[in-house]
Amino acid sequence: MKAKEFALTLGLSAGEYDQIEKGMGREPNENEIGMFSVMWSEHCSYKNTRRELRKFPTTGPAVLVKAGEENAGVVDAGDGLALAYKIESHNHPSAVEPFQGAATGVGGILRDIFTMGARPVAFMDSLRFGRPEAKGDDGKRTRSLIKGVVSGISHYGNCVGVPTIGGELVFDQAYDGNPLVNVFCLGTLRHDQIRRGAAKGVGNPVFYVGAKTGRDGLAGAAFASRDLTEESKADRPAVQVGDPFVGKLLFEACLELYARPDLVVGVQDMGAAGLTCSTCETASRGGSGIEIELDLVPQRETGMTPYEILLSESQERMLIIVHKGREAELKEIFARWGLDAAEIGTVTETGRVVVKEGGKVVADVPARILADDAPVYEREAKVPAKLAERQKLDLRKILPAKPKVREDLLKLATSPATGSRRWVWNQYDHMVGLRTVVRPGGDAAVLRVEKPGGGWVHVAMTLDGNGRWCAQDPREGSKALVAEACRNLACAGAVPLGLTDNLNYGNPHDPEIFWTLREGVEGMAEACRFFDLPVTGGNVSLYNQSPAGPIHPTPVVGVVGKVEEGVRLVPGILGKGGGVVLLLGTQESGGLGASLYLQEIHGVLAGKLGKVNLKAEKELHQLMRSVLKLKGVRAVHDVGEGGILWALAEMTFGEESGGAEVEIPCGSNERPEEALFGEGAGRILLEVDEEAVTGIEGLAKEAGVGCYRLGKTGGDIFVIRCGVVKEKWAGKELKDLFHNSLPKVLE
Amino acid sequence: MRFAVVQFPGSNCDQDCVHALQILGQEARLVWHQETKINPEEAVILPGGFSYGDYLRCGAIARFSPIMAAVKVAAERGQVVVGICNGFQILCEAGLLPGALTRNEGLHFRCETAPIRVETPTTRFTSAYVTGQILQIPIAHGEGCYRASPDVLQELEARQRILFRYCNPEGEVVAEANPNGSSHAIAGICNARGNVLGMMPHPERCCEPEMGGVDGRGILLGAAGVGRSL
Amino acid sequence: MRAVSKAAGYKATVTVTLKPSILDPQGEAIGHALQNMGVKGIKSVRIGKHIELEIEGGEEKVLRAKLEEISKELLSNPVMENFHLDLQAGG
Amino acid sequence: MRAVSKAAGYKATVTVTLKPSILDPQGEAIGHALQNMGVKGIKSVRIGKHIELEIEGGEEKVLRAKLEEISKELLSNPVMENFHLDLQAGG
Ligand SMILES: Nc1ncnc2c1ncn2[C@@H]1O[C@H](COP(=O)(O)OP(=O)(O)O)[C@@H](O)[C@H]1O
Ligand SMILES: [Mg+2]
Repeated sequence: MKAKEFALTLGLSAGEYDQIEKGMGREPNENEIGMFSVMWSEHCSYKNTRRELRKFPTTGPAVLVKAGEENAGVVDAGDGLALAYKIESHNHPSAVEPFQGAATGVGGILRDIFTMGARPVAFMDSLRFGRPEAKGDDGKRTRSLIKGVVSGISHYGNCVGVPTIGGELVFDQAYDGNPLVNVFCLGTLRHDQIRRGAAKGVGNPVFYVGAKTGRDGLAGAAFASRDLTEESKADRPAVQVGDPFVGKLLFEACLELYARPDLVVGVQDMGAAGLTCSTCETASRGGSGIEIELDLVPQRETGMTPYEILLSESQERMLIIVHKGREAELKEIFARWGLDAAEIGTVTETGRVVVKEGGKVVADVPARILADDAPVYEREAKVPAKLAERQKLDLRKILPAKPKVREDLLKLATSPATGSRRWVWNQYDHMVGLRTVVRPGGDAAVLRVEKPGGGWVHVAMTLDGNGRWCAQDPREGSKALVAEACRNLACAGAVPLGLTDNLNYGNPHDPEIFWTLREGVEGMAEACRFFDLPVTGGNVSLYNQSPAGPIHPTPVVGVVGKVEEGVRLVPGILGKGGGVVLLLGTQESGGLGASLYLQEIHGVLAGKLGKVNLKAEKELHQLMRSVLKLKGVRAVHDVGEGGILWALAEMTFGEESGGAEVEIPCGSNERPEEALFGEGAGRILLEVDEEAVTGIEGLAKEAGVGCYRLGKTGGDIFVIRCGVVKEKWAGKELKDLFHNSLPKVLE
Repeated sequence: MRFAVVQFPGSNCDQDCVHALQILGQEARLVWHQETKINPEEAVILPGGFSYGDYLRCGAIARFSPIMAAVKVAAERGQVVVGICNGFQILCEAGLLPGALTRNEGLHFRCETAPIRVETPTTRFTSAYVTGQILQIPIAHGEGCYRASPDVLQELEARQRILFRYCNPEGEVVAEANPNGSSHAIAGICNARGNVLGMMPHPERCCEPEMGGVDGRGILLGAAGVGRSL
Repeated sequence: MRAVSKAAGYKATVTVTLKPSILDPQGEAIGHALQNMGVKGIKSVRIGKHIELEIEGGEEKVLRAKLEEISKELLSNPVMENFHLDLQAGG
Repeated sequence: MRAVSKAAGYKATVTVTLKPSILDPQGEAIGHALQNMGVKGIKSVRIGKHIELEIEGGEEKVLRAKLEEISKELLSNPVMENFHLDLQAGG
């Protein structure tokens, strides 16, 4: 086969091939074409999205390592403490092999974090599937995907001893056949421990450490850069198997190695595109070259070709460059941890990645071209033809003449879409490490992290996405996400420090999808700028579509923050009673556009979110943090999907929680359902002591934020009034439905 | 008391145990699995985690680690040996405690705070408690279903070697409160001599109020020989 | 003959093994352990599943087809595993 | 004969099964799943392990004894499992 034809079969375009030939100054050989095909894939090069990503604010006083510089961003948490964190997707591998796909996703993001020099201390996961309660084969497949993915994450995360402390799980038909599996990892380190992935110092040895190379996941990066089709199943040898045991040994060994003064020059994990990516990226960052000998690469299988070794995505491997003369120390450490460590090459001054096999050159490529010169495309963008139509909403055609709020809430409590996620996080060790202060189940998870000089910093984090909002209004939807994530942190008294995002979209060659992506990025960027929130990195996953069509546009954000001094952390659920229910924010509900309520209760996805009021949000968050420093706050929960009624109901679902009796304001030209279930406005609910009310009202007044007394807590009945609606539910009635809905469909 | 906390490849609660012991005013050192010596005055902790990935069977490979010979000797000398979670599995595999821990009946890994009831307050490990006291202690395991032959179970019952049983918040031992299907709702047992304890729940995870409770203190202090001081 | 194979039960054994190029972390760990225990010459260890089913009555041909299907759909994951079915009358 | 069995390698298969008295929740879960899939007549499903070892050279008798030992000590747990060893020359 001719070189160009071969390039086309690997997914490179004719134009890209020509650019490669020009850059190389000759016809590339098969190995080189293979290397370009993965490095220039969307997954590694962001060729379709790079222009968009530049719109994010990436700087700020707290940023220590910026987006795009290294494997993960790093922010300053004060007192010499730094936080490294990032989100990564494993959507396509999980669709094909849910258990291993999800497990290797966890392993991959773990490596990104400890590559930075950080000790990984927490995971979160954001998962999206079709409807598990669907009848027939669809439901069956979805259920097995859910179980496979959750047990894959549990398998890897639990085994490496890093707690999984939060995340999200969403069911929507839009993800039928194309699940989303995004995994987030946070690590902690001292400022002076930050590691770089640069190959420097001509003559320094290049080590390969960790697991042996096999034919795993050949060209997985290219695989992730295509639509999911029936043919993907023929790609099945692309399945990689994770070994969390080796993953754990690898990070312990690396952390021990880093602790030796002046030993390590550069580190890079081998993730997508394995050896190819790690050599050319480190060389490119170091402004140097690298020469390696494939015969020295530890191999699990016999007869592997250079092409296979270069493109293998075997897991649990790292590339480490140390100072010449210090080789023995590295070998000693890895031997003690029972891991392979092979010196496979050296740093050169040529600026080229030279690969030899048996002394013979099998690939020779300028590192920079491979790593940084991938083409950048401006894709065509077009407003989706049906968007305006979809954004229309006529409630008169949807809502019944007389509100049926009692049934509505029972339905919500019964739906797996809204039920308790305990079934998931019970399977994750969320306590190992003795840092988890706020466990999964609430608005944001909180970890305590030891300061370099002793004492604790409390770090709050959350993952949020909402495909429904973004489908109906990509720009406001992604703004709302950022606002919601920050609101979640505010409920834990935390100031956001940085954000990482995962852009999950369909095929970017479709102008409507590309437009949606661009809107999403711009909305997110605007919100981040408003909240002074640097985007420190993230991931793009495109081609998320199955024969049934593309997924909802689904940006997912992970926000990390620091709990303010003096804040008392309170639960998200009510106590036994005797408290006052307060609403902070606005009395407006934001309406039912794009709401969970319309989708779950009436089977309609229509309308759009109200315009996000970023200023009001920011003031609300500031107020919330101040309120948490007062005495007498018992419980806090933010109003999100399902609106104020669902948020209140959720507060009564604690094992020991009592009921509540509340009156929810209903506007004069508003349907009670809008007031009760509208999810478009940023609001927070509190349970407080009677004695604390005046103080909170005072703070709210100063801040210019609304504060409304809705009722009181106690008894075991949940009673609400809203306009003409007056309903009640026995406490256990809703609670049991809520806790059983997920196990019921999945077990 | 000085504790030796054994670190197998794949252990992941080793540092947690050291931290908890230090909070309780005890001395603790980490002992690498390839070491061969336990000092005669030390108490040993085999911590939780996934030693050797828990491949094949939990604890199956760890029991062949060089340090295990020394742990056996220590146990025979009457020194305190505590296996927590994976450590319990290792003790069973090594024959220092009878029975075996098998896949949870519900087939899932479970991480939650599970109430357990103190059955036998007369051992050193439970001396801080009274009979029937309910402790809130986290569990986190996929293979914690205790199985043993009828003879062994009978012996454990007869000799009051069952120290903890899973129970509901009211202290009743009922099937719904058994998180893994263990025979006789067993959460922890000791050897005949009373110096070796194996338990699935993690006492080291509840020694500080910020971690959600302090019910585990008594067990670790008991191991240190100062349980009654609580 | 027909009567027998219909009336009596069956015993089926399905052996599920990993495809050759798929990593077997369990096998690797055991291989290492054996080495550390001083066992020499172990070139590879691979772990699979051994599933025994006892089945009542039925027509052998139909049953075999059904078991093939089950083995592929439920007992193994064709993405990374192979299976071998062994069906015997008289369980 | 002896020369052959010494020079060539071996392939050993160790099948580990649960003792009849031990409950097998995983097997039961699969049994239920099969029932739900409409498979009739399943009386029992039991899951065991199928372990394949490739071994280099050595004397067959010595090797067999070693493998018996390994199977008993490491590959199975006598409290709840039985094992069966099958050793073949020419791996
Ligand atoms: N959506 C995004 N927003 C901001 N930065 C991004 C985004 N996606 C990727 N990046 C940044 O681009 C760089 C390359 O990312 P990536 O290729 O995902 O790393 P890896 O090789 O670990 O997969 C990283 O620094 C990453 O944080
Ligand atoms: Mg990386």
